[in-house]
Amino acid sequence: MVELVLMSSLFLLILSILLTLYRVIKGPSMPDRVQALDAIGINLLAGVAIFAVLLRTSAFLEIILLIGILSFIGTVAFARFIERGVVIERKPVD
Amino acid sequence: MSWLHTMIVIPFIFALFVPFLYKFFTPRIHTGWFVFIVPLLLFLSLLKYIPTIAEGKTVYHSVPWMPSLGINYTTYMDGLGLIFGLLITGIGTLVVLYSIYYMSKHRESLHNFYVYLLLFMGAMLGVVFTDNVLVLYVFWEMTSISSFLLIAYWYQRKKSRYGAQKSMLITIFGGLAMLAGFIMLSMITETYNLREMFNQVDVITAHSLFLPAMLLILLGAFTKSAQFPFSIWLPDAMEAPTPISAYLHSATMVKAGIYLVARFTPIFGGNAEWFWVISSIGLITLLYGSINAVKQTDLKALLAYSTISQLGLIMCLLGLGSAALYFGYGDEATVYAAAILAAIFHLINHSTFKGSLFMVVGIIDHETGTRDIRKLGGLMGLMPISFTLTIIGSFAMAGLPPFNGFLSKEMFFTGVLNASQMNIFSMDTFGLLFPTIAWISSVFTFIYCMILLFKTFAGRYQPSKLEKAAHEAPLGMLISPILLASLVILIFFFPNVLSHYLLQPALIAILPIFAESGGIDVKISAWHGWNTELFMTLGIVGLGTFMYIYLKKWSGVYGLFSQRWTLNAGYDFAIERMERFSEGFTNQYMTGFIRDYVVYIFAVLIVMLGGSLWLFDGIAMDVSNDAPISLYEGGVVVGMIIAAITVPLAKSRLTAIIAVGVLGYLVSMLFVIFRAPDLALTQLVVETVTVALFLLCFYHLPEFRKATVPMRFKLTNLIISIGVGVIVTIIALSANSTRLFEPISSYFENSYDLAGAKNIVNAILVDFRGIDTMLEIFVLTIASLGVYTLIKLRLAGRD
Amino acid sequence: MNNIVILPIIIPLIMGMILVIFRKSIQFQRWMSLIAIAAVGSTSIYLMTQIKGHGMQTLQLGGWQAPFGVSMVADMFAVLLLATTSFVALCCLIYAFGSIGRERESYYFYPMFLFLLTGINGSFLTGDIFNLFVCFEVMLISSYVLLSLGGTKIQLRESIKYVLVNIISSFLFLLAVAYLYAMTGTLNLAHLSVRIAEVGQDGLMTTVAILFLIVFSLKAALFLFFWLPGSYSAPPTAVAAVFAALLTKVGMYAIFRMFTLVFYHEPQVTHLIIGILGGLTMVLGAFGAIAYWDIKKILAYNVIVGVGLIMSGLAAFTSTAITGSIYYLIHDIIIKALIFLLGGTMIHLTGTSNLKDMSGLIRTHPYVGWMFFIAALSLAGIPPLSGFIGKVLITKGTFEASYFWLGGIGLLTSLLVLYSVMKIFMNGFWGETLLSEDMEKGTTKGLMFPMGCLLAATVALGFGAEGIHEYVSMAAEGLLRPELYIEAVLGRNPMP
Amino acid sequence: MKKPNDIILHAVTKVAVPIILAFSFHLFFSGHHNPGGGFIGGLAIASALTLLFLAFDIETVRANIGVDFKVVAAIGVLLAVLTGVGSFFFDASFLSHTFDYFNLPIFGKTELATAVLFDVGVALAVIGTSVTTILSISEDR
Amino acid sequence: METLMSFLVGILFMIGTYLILAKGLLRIILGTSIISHAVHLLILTMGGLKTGGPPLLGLKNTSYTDALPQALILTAIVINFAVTALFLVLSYRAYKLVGTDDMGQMRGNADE
Amino acid sequence: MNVSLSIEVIAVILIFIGTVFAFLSAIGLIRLPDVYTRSHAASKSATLGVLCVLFGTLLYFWITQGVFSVRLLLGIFFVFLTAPVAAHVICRAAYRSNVELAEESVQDDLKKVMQEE
Repeated sequence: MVELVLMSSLFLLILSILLTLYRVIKGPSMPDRVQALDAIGINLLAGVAIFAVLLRTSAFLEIILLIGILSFIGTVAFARFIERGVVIERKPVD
Repeated sequence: MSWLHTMIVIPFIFALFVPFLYKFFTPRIHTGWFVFIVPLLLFLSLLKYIPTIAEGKTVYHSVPWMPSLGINYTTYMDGLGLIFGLLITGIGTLVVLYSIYYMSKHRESLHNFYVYLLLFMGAMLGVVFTDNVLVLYVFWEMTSISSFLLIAYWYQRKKSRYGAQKSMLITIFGGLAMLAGFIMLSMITETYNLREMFNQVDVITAHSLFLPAMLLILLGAFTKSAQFPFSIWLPDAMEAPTPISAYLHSATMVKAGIYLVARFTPIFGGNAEWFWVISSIGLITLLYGSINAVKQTDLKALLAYSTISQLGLIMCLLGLGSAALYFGYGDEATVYAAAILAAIFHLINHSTFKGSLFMVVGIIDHETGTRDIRKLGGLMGLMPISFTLTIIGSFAMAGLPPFNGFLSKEMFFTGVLNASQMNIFSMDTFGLLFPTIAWISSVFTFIYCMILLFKTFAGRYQPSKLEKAAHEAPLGMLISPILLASLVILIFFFPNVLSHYLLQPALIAILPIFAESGGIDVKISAWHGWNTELFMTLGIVGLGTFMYIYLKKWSGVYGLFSQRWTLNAGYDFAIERMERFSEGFTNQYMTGFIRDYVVYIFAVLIVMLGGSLWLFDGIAMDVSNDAPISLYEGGVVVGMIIAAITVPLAKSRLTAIIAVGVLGYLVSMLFVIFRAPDLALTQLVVETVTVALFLLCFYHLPEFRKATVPMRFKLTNLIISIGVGVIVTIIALSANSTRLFEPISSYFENSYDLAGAKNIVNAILVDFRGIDTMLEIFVLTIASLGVYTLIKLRLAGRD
Repeated sequence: MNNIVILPIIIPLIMGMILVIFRKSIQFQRWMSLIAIAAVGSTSIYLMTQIKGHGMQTLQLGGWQAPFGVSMVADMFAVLLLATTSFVALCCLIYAFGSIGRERESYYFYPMFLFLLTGINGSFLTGDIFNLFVCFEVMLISSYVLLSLGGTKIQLRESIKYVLVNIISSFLFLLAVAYLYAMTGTLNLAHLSVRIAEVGQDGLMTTVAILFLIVFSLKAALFLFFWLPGSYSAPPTAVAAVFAALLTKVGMYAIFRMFTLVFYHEPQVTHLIIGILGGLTMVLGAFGAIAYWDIKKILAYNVIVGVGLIMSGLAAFTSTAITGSIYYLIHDIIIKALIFLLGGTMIHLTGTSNLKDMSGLIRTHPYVGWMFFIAALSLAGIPPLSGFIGKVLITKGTFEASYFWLGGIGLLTSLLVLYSVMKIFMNGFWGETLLSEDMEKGTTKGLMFPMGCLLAATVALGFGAEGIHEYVSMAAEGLLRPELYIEAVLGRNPMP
Repeated sequence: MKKPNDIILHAVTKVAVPIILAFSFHLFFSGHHNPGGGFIGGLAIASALTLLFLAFDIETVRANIGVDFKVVAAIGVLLAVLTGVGSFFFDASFLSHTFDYFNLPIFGKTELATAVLFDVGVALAVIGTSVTTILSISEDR
Repeated sequence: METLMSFLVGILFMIGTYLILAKGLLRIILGTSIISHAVHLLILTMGGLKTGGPPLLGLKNTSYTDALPQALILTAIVINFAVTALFLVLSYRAYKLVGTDDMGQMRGNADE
Repeated sequence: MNVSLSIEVIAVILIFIGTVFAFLSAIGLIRLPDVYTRSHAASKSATLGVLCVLFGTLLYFWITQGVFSVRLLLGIFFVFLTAPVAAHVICRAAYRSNVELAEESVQDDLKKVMQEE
């Protein structure tokens, strides 16, 4: 029973990733896509957590935090790029 | 090292000192004087061998070179080798002497000249005195190379370079063919030694490689001896300084092919193919050379063609004489062996008279500044000694008494006449061809000899056309031709001395069946009575004189043959076409367009792997061991496919990179699903950093452009990519179905005991396969340094 | 266990890293890299004597028993190549001193050079298929950097192509490793050999073998050589020479290793394919060599021809042929470096690589000219220089295996090779002298010594082929008898 | 358009970076027994640095971290290799690792392995390379 | 699952190849990155999927998945990352210097 | 039914609720008209969903395996900390790169400020 619930929630998550993927493809604007990517990252994070429960193993718990960190960094980088065209800024040369 | 070895090596060693001698003594002493010692010394020491060889003994020594491979520096001297050795050193001495006067010590770079000359001399001695076929090949190629260098001695001239290249290409081509033949022989007999090969003639004859080996070796001989159709290099080789023409291109190097044929007669002789190929090629060359010689206007070119024709004559004789081996020892063999004797005899005679002729032509060139017979004439009174020498030389060449050419020409006729009566090798059908063609060629030979003599020395003196006022050459320059010319006469009067000491031993070397009898009993004499041969000679003189007188009337015939269809034009055309074709062909596929290269690679992949799967039945399909598929796994896979497809369809680069990012994240999800936490971690971080790098570089890269790709391209791309995908899948499925062994990885599950680590992957990474990790971070470091240098270091310019 | 075996890999690695840290002093960098390479050279010579006395030397890294850890195996074949590599690298390095230029020197040229050697040496020594991949990558990535070092237009343009092709080949390599792992469950070469010998080489295994062949062909420029002419004509002379001498050799080494140790059960398929590819390579390479008037291109296509010839030795797969191939391989490493250095010197002097724009160099540079002449002869296998004995043995081997066409192609292409290099000689060195000494773009100062060394080597190898015959035949024996290798790696009783 | 300020980002970064760093060290040290290890730990540290670069600009960060990351990378590789070379002195094969358990006063039973040294090398190399790469590219104009 | 994965790998390979054959540099790089994923997945698949728990001994599983392919993939990922980084920088430098990202125009026969 | 089992059930239910939230936010991502409105779905509901899932996981491991995972707690904290910031930077980037508002939008306060700059 527990397994079934977990499996179905996992499937639900994957489904929402697929749905979000639509936004990645469709756009229409770049921020949309980045946002979708961010959402996918978050969903993935949840997915890994559920999977860990499903397998009853704590082996994947590091991954959860790491996804959180990386998807944040990624999002910031993308946002920077969209906003300013440069990812890492340099001090303007006066 | 025996003396024989040393003799071969001496010229090479001396060559090393020549540049120094040149440097220290020029212009006080002509470098030639130092070099002169070498051939003289060698000649004298070779003379010492004559009695030994005449007794029927041979000299054999071996020094290990590559004993493990059976390649040894083995020297061997028999009658055949001795004759060649004497020619090489004897004429070499005279040529060096001649060159001292011919080559100016002020203007010419003598060190080059004498180094090449010595190299050639050593190489040529090596060719004739070695017993190991590979060593023979070594020296053989060295003669080609030194000839190449000598022809291009005046390397500023375009024609010199052209001639040098031509001779090199042709002779080295022949050399390579010969090498292939040698290798075949060595495969059959399992030795590289000629002596041992001679002992296995039966094995060789029975082997299936007999014919190819024979033809390949003959190719080598024919190219070197300028036999038809490889003769074209010889006239162009006349760009070399005249001493060289006299030495290499008439007396010695071109005779290497003759030597080779003679040397291999014991192995191949007595076979119809050998007989026919050699004698017919020789005959054709004889005819071709003599006919062509008549139309030449350059004296050296005329001599070159005459050399070709004379070489053909010798070759033909060797072919005819090889029939002796078919019969085995006996009377019939003796009859045909006379041809071989004639060949050797003519070989010597040719060297003497042709050498002197070349030297005289050199003198004429040197003193008048031209070799064009249209500008020359009337030199008789101005250069009386040269005139006399020319008479001797050209009469000998034309086969007139009292010169040695007469004797060998008569023997030649005897040979062809005997051959025409043979009843083997289908000679009964074609036999009559031989005397006929021989006779026709001799007529032409007579004509060009007369041209050489009279057009130069008779007629009107035209000083206006000459660069210098003609006068007789200095004595030093004349010594060599005078010596040779006197030999021409001496041999005519005492042929049997020569025969006894030199010709008979050589004959035995070529036809070992006569070893026991000590040669054949042929007394060479000028007078045989009124036989066919004499009538043939008389006919030649008659018709030849007639045709020479009316030369102007009929020489227009030559004009009928278009220049476009000559062998030379064919060669030029072939070289040019080869280069043009190669360029066109290579440019066709080497487009410089990376897509094409990738297409080739993948096409090869598809064809080879697909072909192999199909031909060798490599496809297997077995899903029984597969893990089950869960719904969410399917979902991830679908997501990945969607993300991947998005990439090529994306209109904007950012979309594409986001899709790749999604793909990367989903891959790490798969890693999680397949229980690989370390991988998932790594994949995530790497993916993020990669995406970050993409973004960093995007600032500099352009937005996707609407690609204007032709449909053909797209279709190819599609086919190739589908093919790759299919092949990869099929092999993956098959490999998955044929798991033949348990993986070794169960060992690693003891990692806690073995390496003190509970994380097996980590244990493998840092311990079991630590070097992989070490090198992996090494790669990473190199890459980052590379990135750094790429961005910081920017050199302008090309190199 | 013999830790000496690892030294050829880690000496240049450590030294390179030290040079990265101490970047400022160029003199220091020069001397240290010289010392490092010399040390590798002497190590390999020491290994040679060891192998001669005690058989193949192995090192199980980390002390792990053979199929589980990574094995380093020094057999005679590998060590011969190692020694030659060090020698040639040394010469190219000295050449680089005088020609590479200060900017490149201060931007990690010497470390990269050493890293390249690390990769090459690693590829020669490793006994593990995946480690071979890693070593390849070390070699490749340093070659990417060396190729693009300087960042000129042509360098960048050609680097991209080179990198892409090699990325593809790396992927295919991994693909092949994956398939092989699925089927055999092991990565150690000796263990692979045992396992495949046990079940035989079926169709699928042969297909995987062919995949490996394709992978290594891309590196060795065997038929899939399209990337080569461009990328070898882009970098500075010293780098191009090292590339020409060594990079393709590593691929060839891998082909030799795989197809004598692991996939030797179906020679009528795999080795015939190698032969056909080798023949095609020679023909296409020869066409390319005679097609152009650009020194760099002519020389680059000559590299390709050499690959074909060496591979035909493997295709014949007889003792004679393999011995010949090893001889020729050694010769090829030396002579390719030499001819590239000489060609580079010509370009350096005249400032152009177009033969039509140069002439008569021999008057001002007789030594360069004659060195080129001898090198050209050696390249074409003219006796008694070093290429000769290898060519004879390869030809003989192909004849023995009844591949007459292959031997024939080999001989004919060597004529075309001669034609192509003589074209350079006759047009570049002969003819009217165009440039007087002070009009030249560069000098030969400091460049003659390394070239002289290489020339001496090719001459010495020609005359003294007997001197290394013992080693070469031992190497050939090692290749022809896989059981020797297996025993050295796995011990007397190889586990299943 | 005026240059926008990044107050929110800066504030969060200041909190996040220590977390990431702590987590990175955790990943690094747990690597021997749990997922993680030198490579991932190093990359995570590098990503923390990257976040710093993202949120602030290069010069600001550079002023606070005055290390030549190329040298860091080189030292990392050297460390890893020299760990392997160390085994020469114990007459063991190259890259032989050893481990033992010690009873240290505070930590209790602790495993000390040379493999950790190797891992430190890996981590240093990874940090050095990734930061070098990112900085090189972004410094290019 | 292995079968499904094989197909996935094939499809990824196909798409990657298609991208590599394009003219633009960026597409080529993206193609290599897709293929790299495919290759890594293939190695994992070829090691056998899901035959046990994660290869961590601390978790007291009875059986473990094959850890060796995972280690190989890890190495491969890192190496691929290094190469990709270099390739990216190389291509943008080339773009800046040559002035085009169209490989069709980077033939380099004309200007030499 | 003992305590641990019931908490396990609670954990699982939490997880399920979390996924439902995540799914809803995915639908929101698709259905909502522009990037600004979608950011609500992406940040708020998705974050809530994830937090539910993580909290459930935390509970689960705590109860069944006796592992109180600091990593998870840290993860929850981190997501809680960064998700809004991420949404913020994206929206700002969107606005500054002139992504149009949906047609239905009624107010754009920033426009004035931006124009002043």
